[in-house]
Amino acid sequence: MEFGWSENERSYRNQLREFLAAELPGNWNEMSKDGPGSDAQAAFSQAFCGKLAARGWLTPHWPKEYGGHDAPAWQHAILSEEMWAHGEPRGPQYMNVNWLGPTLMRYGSDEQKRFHLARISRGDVLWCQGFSEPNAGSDLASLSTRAERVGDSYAVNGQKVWTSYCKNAEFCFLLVRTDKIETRHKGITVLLVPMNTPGIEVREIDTVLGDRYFHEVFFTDVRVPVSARLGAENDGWGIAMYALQYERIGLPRYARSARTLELIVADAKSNGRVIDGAFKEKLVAARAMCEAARILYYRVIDQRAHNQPPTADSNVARLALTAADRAVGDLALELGGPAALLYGSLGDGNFRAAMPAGVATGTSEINANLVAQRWLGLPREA
Amino acid sequence: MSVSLFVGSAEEEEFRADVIRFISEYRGLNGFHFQGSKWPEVKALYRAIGQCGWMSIGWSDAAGGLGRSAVREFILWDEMAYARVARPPLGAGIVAKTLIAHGTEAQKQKWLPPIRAGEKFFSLGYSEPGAGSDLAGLSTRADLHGDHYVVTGEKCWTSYAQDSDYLWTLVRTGAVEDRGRGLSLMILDLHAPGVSVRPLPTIDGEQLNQVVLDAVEVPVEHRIGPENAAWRLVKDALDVERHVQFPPARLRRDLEELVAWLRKHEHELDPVVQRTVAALGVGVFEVEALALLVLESVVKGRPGDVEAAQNKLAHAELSQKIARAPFELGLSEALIYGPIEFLYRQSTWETIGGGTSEIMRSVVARQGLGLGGRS
Amino acid sequence: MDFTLTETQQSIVDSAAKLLTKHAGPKRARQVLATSGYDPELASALREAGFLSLMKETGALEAAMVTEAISARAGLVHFGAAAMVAPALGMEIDEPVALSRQRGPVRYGASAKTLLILDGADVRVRRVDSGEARPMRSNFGFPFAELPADGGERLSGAGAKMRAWWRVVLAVEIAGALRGCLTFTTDYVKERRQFGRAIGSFQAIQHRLADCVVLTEASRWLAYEAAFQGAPDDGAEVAISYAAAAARRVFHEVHQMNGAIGFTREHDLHVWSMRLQALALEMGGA
Amino acid sequence: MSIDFSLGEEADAIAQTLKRFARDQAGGAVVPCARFSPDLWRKLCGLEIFSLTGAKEIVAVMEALGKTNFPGPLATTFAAAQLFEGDDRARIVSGEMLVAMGELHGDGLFPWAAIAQRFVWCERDRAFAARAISIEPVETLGCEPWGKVRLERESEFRHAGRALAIADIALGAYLAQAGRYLVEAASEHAKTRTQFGRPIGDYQAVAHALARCATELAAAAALTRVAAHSFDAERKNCRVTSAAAKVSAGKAANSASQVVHQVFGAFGVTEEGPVFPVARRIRQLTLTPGADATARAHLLEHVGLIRSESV
Repeated sequence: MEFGWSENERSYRNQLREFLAAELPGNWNEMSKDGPGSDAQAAFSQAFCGKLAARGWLTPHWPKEYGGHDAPAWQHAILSEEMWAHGEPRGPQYMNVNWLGPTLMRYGSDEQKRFHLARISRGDVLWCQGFSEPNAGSDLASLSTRAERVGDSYAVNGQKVWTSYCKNAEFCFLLVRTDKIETRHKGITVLLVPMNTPGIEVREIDTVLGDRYFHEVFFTDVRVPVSARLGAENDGWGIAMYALQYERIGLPRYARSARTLELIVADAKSNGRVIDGAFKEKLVAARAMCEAARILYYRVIDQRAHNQPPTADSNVARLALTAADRAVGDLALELGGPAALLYGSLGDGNFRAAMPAGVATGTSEINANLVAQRWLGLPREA
Repeated sequence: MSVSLFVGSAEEEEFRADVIRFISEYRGLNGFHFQGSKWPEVKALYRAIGQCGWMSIGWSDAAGGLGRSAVREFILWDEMAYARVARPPLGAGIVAKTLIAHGTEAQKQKWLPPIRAGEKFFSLGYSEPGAGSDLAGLSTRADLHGDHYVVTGEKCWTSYAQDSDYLWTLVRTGAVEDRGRGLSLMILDLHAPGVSVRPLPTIDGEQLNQVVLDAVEVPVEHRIGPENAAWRLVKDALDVERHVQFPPARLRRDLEELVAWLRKHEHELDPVVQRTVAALGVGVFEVEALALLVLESVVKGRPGDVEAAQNKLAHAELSQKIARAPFELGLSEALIYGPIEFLYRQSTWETIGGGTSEIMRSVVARQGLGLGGRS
Repeated sequence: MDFTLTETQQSIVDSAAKLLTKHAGPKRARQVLATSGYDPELASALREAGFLSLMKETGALEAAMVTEAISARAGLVHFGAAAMVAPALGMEIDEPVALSRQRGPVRYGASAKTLLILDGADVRVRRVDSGEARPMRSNFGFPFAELPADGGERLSGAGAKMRAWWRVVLAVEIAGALRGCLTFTTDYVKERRQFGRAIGSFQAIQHRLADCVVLTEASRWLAYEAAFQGAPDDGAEVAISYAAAAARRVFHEVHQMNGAIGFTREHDLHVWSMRLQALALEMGGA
Repeated sequence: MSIDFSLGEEADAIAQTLKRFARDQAGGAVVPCARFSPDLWRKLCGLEIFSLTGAKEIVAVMEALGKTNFPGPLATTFAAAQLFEGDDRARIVSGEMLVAMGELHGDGLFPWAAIAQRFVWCERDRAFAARAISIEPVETLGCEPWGKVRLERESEFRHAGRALAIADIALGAYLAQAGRYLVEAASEHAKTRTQFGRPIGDYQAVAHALARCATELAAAAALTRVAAHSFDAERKNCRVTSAAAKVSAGKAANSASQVVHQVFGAFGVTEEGPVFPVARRIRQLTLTPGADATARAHLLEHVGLIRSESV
């Protein structure tokens, strides 16, 4: 056991920081405030990811054959950490890199791998994720968007909701039901659907989180060729779980939370607000929670670096991430004072973001269940 | 701060003044927290309360009481709690009121006079090792053999059993599967053969007890109400006693002691201390207001399960918040033996005893919000 | 970064576990607390096994691992003070060592031969003569005493270092006590049945215990990391701040989950839980 | 009867009227009014609620308005009706004139400053009539028309303490019911929304969290009513109980917002969904400049931590 960084890792981090310092525009804090779905950020991110890809920093941890460099897990962790610490300039593409790619590598046909992985590693494609439905949020196995086999294609009918970024997305990683609803998780299939297929309608949901954050997506007799199916029919559940494992451990959100803390302090100081002992203590406590999330996240990266299968440690890390998010959000509200009420202020943004913290991930409770059952060995709720 | 949020009628406030005068002779007794180790003094106090007629202040005239409203009972025990001298004894409350409502003439004549006089004392024998919060699951058996029951089983977490005369106990006379509908209520003589009381020392320096019942004979006339009909009786008894169970003035006193201690150690200007104390001050008002809602429901004879659960929940949690404040504030003086750290240890019990906070939340969720078919 | 134990670390952890099984545990802690509150037998066993010189010979991380293990087994020795704080200040001093910040009760004060006093930017090293300590009664799982805080040999400018290492030691000790509470409680909720099922199957219990896992694990790793990095001010502050908050929260949770048995002295929960408060408060709540 | 939390028949009748009014204005739903509407305000004033002087009646009004998330400087106007006299008062209660009231701190933020015609500058329990030298309107989270101002004091009001107490009681009543509305909405949602084959309200994590909120809100509502009784009876502790009631209701309502957001999940974050319009108004009403410090001073003096003014 040791907690140091190698010379390579340190220098990699420094290069990233230099790159970010050079590439992020002066108004980046302002621009990134409305979230990765906003038009302004989407346009910036597209160009930014291209530049990252050119340096081999978009998918460094991928195998060479798919456009990566076989970089070690820690390097990928450092990359993600730096990106989140700077407001995630990759925008929605973090999804591609973190879990779409690895899932395609594992389950994709040769043709799918050749086509999609190349585009992802070049950084010129946006994806969205079609999981949640109006009546199936955290309980994915009850989803009901249907796909009926008609000759060489599927006819898809149904509705997805809370879909992020899909206004700008080119493809959707879509979960559909290909068997009776009673089969629950045994009747689910994954389709890789081009978003410009006729019959798809996207409506933006007006949320408090920022522009283009959530959407409803309606599928009316959408024809998807069988060749766009990922894996076998009715094998979608295992694929989705594989993907979620990556998603669940993929996000060093603590780095963003820690950045928010710094912004809060700077903001309070510039507004002439006195940071007294009471707040100082809370600041340290909130920062400690970010650090806790970091070290637990490292523990998960370490397992990946040792090629160990994912364990409930990743759920532990996720709980810590959510706790840190919330602590920082609460503090932002408290420290902001009445000025936090000003539209577009840091406190206002944090209020909007903190309220649903833990919901956006949708799975806080599931994480807690898994920690209790897998980590502690407690019995499942009867 | 030592003024109750509740202001009664002129007569009620006069009564309060009488109570305060009465208590002045017992100040420093601290039988509220130390009923066990201070038993002789506490017993003498109860006798004196009995002589004032206050043990039976809320009982009907016919039962030998003063027939006063629940408001006076509340004032009496709230002031006792503020002065930390004593808690309301089980006998004068749940036992007597159940006997008055459901007992036979003979039962009333046997037990009411010594309870009223503060001479006979009862301990509550509900919980069992396998059934703490889940009373319907308890398993101590009572089998009828002619004119008496033979009771075998184990009661635990029993307060004051070491000093009491009787156990007011719930036993299973029906089938286990009948859950709450297979239980009977009886008065069991704690000095009868087959009873053994084993102390369980607790972290507040007092004790709870394990009461083992090994074929204890209980005369059939010691059963209260019909066989297997205890569930309703137990519930009714709670309804008429809930206004004195968690006197809010105890918390007012807790906070006053904390404030005095903080001043003594010169922490009063610390902004963190000030924020904490102000929040606790609001908490004391909140709990007093909730206690008054409970009192109102008792006085008006309205169902008050939700109010009672909310009151218990808030009372218990605030007692812990006050007790834990010096620790949250990082004041290491609080580690040394004394009244401040005592509250820390004592209040640990508050969210557990008398129905856990989880049970209380379930009551509020189920009955107040219509949520949760499960417990 | 590597969270896997090296061979050396594994053998240290194993031999510490073996020693502690023999010389520590809640039963032993109750015996010791009934007398002086300090366990000389455990102290000499640790000394003879060479654990006191771990910091110099192997590293601070390894010393921290042993400190955590002692705490998790409820040992009553001030190992962290002697094996981490003193060596960090470059001192070879007589055990037992106690740590003082000039005010407040001193843990193991009555048994200490040497007192390290944190005095602003400086440290003073003071011998404790017999009869100087005034034991103070406490219910928080350790022996406390009041000690004079005057005199002693002054180590100029060593204050920051002592503060940081003291914080790391406390964080590690809290992590150990948290583990003790968590293990005890997990076993209890698996066994205890209410409403016809193990209470550990209730979601409310599961979620709270899952939070305790997060608090316990993060406390430990943050403390280890700070130890490995040589107790940087920042890392030490984060470690103790997190651990102290965890201690307060976990106390509350585990007592609620254990119900009445946690309140009685018969069961062992209090052996660990009460200590959490003492440790969280030792430097004034960090 | 000496123990009585009811507000009296007159107050109950007022509450009924307001309920009807809100239903007519917004079809019975929570008024999803993002912005203050002068028109709606004048209609409300037309009910002559602001000429009420009894705290119990004011509580009845505010409880009804809190349940419907009704916008406007409600508590302020009740207080202003106590402060102003004569023609000014008549124009205020009739809705012709709007009052801005608050403490002034470094950043100059002042509630309702953007559209007010009269300014009341408070300092602890004193209140001054003030003239605005400059007003810069700002947009706020709760869509209230606040402003950054520079003020000049003109004259001091008498009996400001009672007016501020009424403002606190009114706000407490509003917030406790706004929170209660959220908890009830979330409970309904939890009964119908199923996950893993059962309603989410069956899960302890959901049921207990809502029960906790319900308890805190019940305490706040009860305390508000106690404070109102205490105000009407002109008891000495009325100032501190009113301050406590307001703090209690604010805290309970804010924590209810958080829990309810969790229960509604993604539904809770929609701009005009069932939660956010209420949550943000609660947040806005609890972040009035300086209000915390004043309440704290009263409480600390009351519990005896400090003698006076040293907070």
